[in-house]
Amino acid sequence: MDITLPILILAIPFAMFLILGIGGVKMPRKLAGSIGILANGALLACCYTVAFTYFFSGDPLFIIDGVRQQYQVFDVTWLAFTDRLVVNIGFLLDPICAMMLVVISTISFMVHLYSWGYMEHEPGFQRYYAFLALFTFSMLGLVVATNIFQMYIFWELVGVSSFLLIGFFYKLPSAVSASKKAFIVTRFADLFMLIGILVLSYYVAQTPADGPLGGASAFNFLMLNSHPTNVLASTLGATFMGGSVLTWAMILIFVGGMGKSAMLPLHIWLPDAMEGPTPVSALIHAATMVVAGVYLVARFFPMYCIVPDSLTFITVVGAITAFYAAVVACAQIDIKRVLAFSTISQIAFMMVSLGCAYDQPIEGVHYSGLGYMAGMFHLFTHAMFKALLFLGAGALIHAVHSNDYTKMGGLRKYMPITHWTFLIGCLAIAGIPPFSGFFSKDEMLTAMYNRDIIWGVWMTIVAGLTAFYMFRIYYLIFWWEENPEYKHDGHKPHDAPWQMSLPLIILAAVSCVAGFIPFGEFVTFNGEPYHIHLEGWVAGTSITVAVLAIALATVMYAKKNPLPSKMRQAMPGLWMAAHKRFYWDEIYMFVTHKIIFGGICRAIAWFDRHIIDGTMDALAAVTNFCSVKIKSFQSGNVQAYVAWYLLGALLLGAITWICLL
Amino acid sequence: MDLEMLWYLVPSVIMFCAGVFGFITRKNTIALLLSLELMLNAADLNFVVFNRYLFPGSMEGMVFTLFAIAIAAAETAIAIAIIINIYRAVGNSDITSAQKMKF
Amino acid sequence: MFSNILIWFVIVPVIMMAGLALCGNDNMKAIRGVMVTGSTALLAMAIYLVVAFLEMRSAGNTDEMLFTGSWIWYAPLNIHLAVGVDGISVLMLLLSAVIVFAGTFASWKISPLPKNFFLWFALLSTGVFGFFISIDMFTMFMFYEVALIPMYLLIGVWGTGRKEYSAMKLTLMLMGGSAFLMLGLLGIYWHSAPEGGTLTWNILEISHNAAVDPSWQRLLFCFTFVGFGVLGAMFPFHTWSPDGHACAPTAVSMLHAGVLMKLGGYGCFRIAIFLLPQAANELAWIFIILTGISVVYGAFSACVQTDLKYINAYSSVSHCGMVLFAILMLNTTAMTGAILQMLSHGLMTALFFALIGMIYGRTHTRDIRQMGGLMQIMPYLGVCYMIAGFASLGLPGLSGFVAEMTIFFGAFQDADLFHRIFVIAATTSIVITAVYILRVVGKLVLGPVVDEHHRQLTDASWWERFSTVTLIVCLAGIGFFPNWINETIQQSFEPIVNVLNQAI
Amino acid sequence: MDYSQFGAMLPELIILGLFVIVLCADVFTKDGSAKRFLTPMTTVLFLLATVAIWLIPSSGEEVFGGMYVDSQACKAMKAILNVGAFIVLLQAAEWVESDDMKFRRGEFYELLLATLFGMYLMISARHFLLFIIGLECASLPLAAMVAFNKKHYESHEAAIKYILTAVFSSAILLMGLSFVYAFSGGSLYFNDIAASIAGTEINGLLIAAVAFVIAGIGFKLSLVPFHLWTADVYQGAPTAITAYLSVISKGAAAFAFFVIFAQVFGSLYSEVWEWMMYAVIIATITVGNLFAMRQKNMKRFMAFSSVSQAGYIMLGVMTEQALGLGSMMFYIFVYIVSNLAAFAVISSIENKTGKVSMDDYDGLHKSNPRLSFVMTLAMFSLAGIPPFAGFFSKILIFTSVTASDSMALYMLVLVALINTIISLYYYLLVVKAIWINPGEAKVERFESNRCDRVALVLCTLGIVFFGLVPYIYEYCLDAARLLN
Repeated sequence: MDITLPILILAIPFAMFLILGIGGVKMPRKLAGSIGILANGALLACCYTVAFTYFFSGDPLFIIDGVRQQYQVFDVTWLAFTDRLVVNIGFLLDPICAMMLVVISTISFMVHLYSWGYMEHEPGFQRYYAFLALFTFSMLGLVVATNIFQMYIFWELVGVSSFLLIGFFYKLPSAVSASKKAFIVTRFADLFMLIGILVLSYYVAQTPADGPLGGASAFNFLMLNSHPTNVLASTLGATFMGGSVLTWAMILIFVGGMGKSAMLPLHIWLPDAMEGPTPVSALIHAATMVVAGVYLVARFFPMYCIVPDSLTFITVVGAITAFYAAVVACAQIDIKRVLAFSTISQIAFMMVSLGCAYDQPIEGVHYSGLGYMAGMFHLFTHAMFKALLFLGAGALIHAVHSNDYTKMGGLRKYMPITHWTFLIGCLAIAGIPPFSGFFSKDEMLTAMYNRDIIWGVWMTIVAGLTAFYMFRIYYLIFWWEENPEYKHDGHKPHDAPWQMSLPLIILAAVSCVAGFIPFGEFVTFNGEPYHIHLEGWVAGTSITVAVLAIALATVMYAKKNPLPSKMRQAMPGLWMAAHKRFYWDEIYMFVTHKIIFGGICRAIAWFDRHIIDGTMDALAAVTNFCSVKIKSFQSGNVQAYVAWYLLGALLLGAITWICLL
Repeated sequence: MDLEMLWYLVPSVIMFCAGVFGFITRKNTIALLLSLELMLNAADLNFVVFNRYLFPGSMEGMVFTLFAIAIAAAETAIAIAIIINIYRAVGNSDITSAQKMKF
Repeated sequence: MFSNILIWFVIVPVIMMAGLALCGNDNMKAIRGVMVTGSTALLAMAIYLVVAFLEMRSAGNTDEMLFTGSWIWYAPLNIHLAVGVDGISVLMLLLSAVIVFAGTFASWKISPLPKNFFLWFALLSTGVFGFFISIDMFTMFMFYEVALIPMYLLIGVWGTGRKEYSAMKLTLMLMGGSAFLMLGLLGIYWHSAPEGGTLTWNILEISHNAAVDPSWQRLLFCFTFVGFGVLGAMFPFHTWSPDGHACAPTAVSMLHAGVLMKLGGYGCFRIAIFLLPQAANELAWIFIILTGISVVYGAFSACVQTDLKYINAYSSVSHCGMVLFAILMLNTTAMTGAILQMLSHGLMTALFFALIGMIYGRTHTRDIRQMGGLMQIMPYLGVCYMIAGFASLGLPGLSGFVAEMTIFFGAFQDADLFHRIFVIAATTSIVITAVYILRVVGKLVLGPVVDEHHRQLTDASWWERFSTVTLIVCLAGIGFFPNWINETIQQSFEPIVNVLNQAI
Repeated sequence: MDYSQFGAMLPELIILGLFVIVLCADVFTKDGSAKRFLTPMTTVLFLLATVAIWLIPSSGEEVFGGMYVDSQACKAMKAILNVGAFIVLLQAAEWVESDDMKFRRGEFYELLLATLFGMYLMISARHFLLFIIGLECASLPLAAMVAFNKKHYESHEAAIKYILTAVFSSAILLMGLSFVYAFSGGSLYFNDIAASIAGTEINGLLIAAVAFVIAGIGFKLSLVPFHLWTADVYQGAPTAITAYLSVISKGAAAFAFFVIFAQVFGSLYSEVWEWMMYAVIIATITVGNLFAMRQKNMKRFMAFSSVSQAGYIMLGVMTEQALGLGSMMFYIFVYIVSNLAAFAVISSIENKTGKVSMDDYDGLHKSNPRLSFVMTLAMFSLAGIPPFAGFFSKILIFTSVTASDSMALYMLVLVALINTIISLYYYLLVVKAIWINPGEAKVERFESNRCDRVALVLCTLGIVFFGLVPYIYEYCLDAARLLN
């Protein structure tokens, strides 16, 4: 395959970053914006071409006997630690990668377009586009990674672009602290990932170059994924705290994914990340970056399968997070926070789905790899409708100048486009057919039921909660009671300009039809196509649960009524706890500020200044003290001088004499 | 060691010690000079005695003593001159008055 | 003698000093002219040297040292002026040249006594360059000390704050280190050849002779490692660094943290480890513990400082600790990482100190509590500060990442569990680094303007931009294309690691 | 008697001749303005003498039955001392030319030449009688010179302290020598004594003899604890004399010390005086440093600094080889130029302004940048900072000490090295006063006179080039190989 397009995919956004980042200050806004959007359009074209070539060209590089192949378009050495530890920068084309290329470029283009309208009056418009380009570059680099180390590199880069974009409104202290928090929490998670990579690569690099793993770089995905049993063999006998080292390594790597994908307990940064501009939230914190964890698990799927404990770990973490986030989402006031928790919950859904998948046939299960396909499918559909929801929220915020649903209400009359597109988004996430979310969620639930009924039931409940909280805010925004301020002329909300509405409409349309994509034809764990078919009873259950939840939300929130506040008063503790996100932030604050900062750092700083430095000063002080103490020897009295003189001579002799005896 | 030689050496040691004692305890610089002379003479005495008893064949010790005496005289002369200077400057010749510079 | 390019690295600064001596006391134009010409010449020479070196290597020249030359100096003691470079010293020379160049521009408006400042500055660079070109322990040590002493005056006269105390402390502690070092070198010299052989100061010859017997090696290793370790800010001998850096003028901080602290690390492997391999194998663990502590301890200390320079000084403790830590892992990859870290830290810290100097020059405070929102006032400096910060916390694309990763992956290859546990402990520093860097960036660069008077301040002037851009380009250059440097360094470590492996 | 033997004593004869010339010129001219010619005449003649001593080859003969040796090492040492003395003369010129000194110019030169003559004898002596004569000849006129500042009380106090301690020390030394004599087999020739001692069993008297000899010569070198006179005398004496005392007299004594201990007591090294010297050297370096730290008077400061430097010089004794002596001679030479550079600055400031306190040096660089520069170099050199000569002399003497595999010597060097940190501290205090301490200069701007400038230039050249150019060291080492 021609490498021009793959290189362009990475080069265009990076060049945009440099051009806009360095020259942006001197550029007029219009110019910067148009360059950004045009470049992104070109990028979109490239990505689509590559993805379509991959899926449809039938080139034997990509598909052999109906089995989709993984293909390294290029893989060049970037840094060689040792013969076996070689970091390459490359481009790995495979189903999930192609799918991600589509998702990223689409959403990115939508967001670029949308931001033209949304950010029009913000200072630093050019900088904003530069950062978006940087993010797009990093995210694309992440998904095309040929090896775990390349992934780690871009993993860090998406972290920093996320930091920059969250803190875009850098004059606001809240934005600054949110961006810091996001960066540090994810960095903390990345530390574990790094350790995981260290451990994994250590054992792989120990294998002989002519062994079963071959002499390829120990980081390489293809090599690792195609010989997971040999990797396991290389760690044979090495255990740590009861688990095999490979299990630990894979779990540690997953912890990195937990950080990026905001899994409990590393989720705390994502809600705060909503301080960033809303389109950014749509791009990074809903559609692309936060699914990096899911992507990571999918990428390393054969490796995770070889150590089933790690899959169980993923499932458990995902399940707990999904439920937790759904509950918290029910008690948030800020619409972006609701969406943020919804994102956490949905990503956790995908995690559980992946955790429930398996690459070997399982007895009694029709298709053991369903969870993988379903998770990816949901990733795809979720990206579309969650971006839609965020962009819709952006339009609302743009109109109302507040994130708070209490400042909204009855907006359906004023903002019809926003209303309808938002509704489509809500229906999609709630899992109502024929919207896209239904299909992907149904497949996921089927996979979970297949794995264990507990997961199925548990996640069905979460799905119900999802429908409830989404329609809760839907009603609170668009129905409930009209905000009296809208009557005043200047405050009358209205739909957003076309640059903003267009992406909404496009994404809504995609959300309507995406469910009908035969996703299993394209993306499966082993490349063999799988024909999706609906499991009737699962679909029935989930639709029923969703409809019931929507009905409940309708009853509670469609018209202004005292029911919600009564319920709130009935369970004040629970509501408060959920509203405060079960006090995770407070716990973190306590640990970081009181213990680490106040306890460890201050103690060390004090120790350094007073003990270590004090010792050095004390050396000087002692010298000085001696100097002062012995000054009386120099008494000025010549008789004393000669006394010392003689004494010295005698002492010299006497001591030597005694020593010789 | 020759017992007879010891008879001569003991006074030498006593002289030396007396000189040191005098030097350390006396106040007047002239007295200090006298003490120093005692010490020097003790050393001279040693030379003579050793020469006489240990190496009766040669004269080195004796000659050395002669030179030492001459040097002692020169030292005393210079010392006296300086003491006179001090006396002119401070009005007495006590060693205690020459303790301005210290530490 | 003068046909050897390496010698000119020492001669040029000396000529610069002579030129400065001829300038009028306050003739800024002439002084700047001399400095800019000189530092540009040095930079050009360094670049030429790198290119020439790589060409020679690619032409298949596999000698340990290239461009060697040796001229007898003190014949009775077999002291030579012996020069030669391998890939590591070439890069260190380049680093020094870059920083001297940037430092010249960063101290464009130094006052008072500009002439004297640059005189000592040039002397300092003489020492630094001389150290890196030497392969004779005696000259190496001499240049080492030449580089140390101008610090006293540079900090004492042109510094700020408790400059007298700090300058004295710095000088005395470093001299304390070099006292141990000197003894170590003497010991090596007197055991440098087998019974009856010719004693030598030449590092390569000593290494080939391998005549230092193990019982002496242990003692001498401790002496030399501690000696160099003091300059490498090894815990617990690091306390000169925060005070010293805090009080030093900009260019001096740059040069000191950027280059001088590298002398420590460089000496550690070039002398302590290369010449005393058995002891290095045996005793490395002691220093791994100390440097491991340095890494984490420095990072934690930096978290609660409020003075910008203190933050960077502690951060240097952490980063330089990493250098020594990696060197002690005694394998090619980790040691390569150490050199990368030296380069990276050199450039990055120089950038940091340059920026701090520029900010301090405007706001007259370095307390982060009294500043804020500088991005709104001086966006250029703000952006640079963030870039420096990112380099420091190991952002891919900048040099810090490459260095840290090479260290971690190299160090983790050690079969010994003790080592690997310490590596994992050291990796935590990347999070702590992120914490303190972002803390500063958040308070200083971002956020609201704290002091309204700062709004009148101006952004960077052209020489300041020039100085910072030079450094940033280098940082990004290493970050993007690390492999050629990596290979150059790895090649150079092969002889050292071979010696180590033979000595086990 | 073969009078041609005197031919071997050419350096002494030159100095003696000079002495006679100056004496005659002084005695046979009238008082008054006429004696102005004395200074230039002596200086020029002395310069010629110095050159002559450098140039004439040594015969390597032993004359007067071995009492006197005209070896290359002795000649080199004399030449080195002569250079120092010449610089001292240059520095002293202004003071000598002052009105106070109107009638005593000649005396100053005569006394100085006499002491130099004594030192030459000390250096070449291979017999204790000649050694004692040389020692006293070097020591007694100095007392008069210390007392030269008639109008200053301190000068007298310094002189009385000096003469009393000097006499006391010669008593001790004579006592020690008398003990040595008891073991000598009847001869006071160094070689004979050495041969005799080598066969003797070690006993208390012998140990006392060694201790007393160390004490006796230690007085001249101001080794601790025999140094207590040093500071007071240095402070009180005229600055030129202080300079002279601190370098020339010390250098000669150090050389003599080496010769005596290497030749006479060489066989007793490991049993008797190795450990004595450890104690003395460590004490000397440390105590000197500790006292110097606190000093404010520059001359007193230099006194303690020279005490500590003496300890470093003595390190050369700890190795019995030519390497040690060569390094020691080189050290002395470097020490001479460095110390005299400092004294040149001190004396020219004192002569112009009468200020000798370190506080008065605050901000000196503003008014007298050149003097400040030289002073800074001198301090760096004394502290052993490269690329100045002091660094080389220090490292070379350390190198020679560690030549043997003895761990104890390594530890001794370590102590000495650690002490260099303290010494660096106080040398930097001067640098700090000059460059860093705030405020206006307390010493007004002045032009040094021609002689001072020549002295300063000579010293600066020495400081800068003695280390960088290896020939001086090689010269010393080659000379040291020919001790007898």
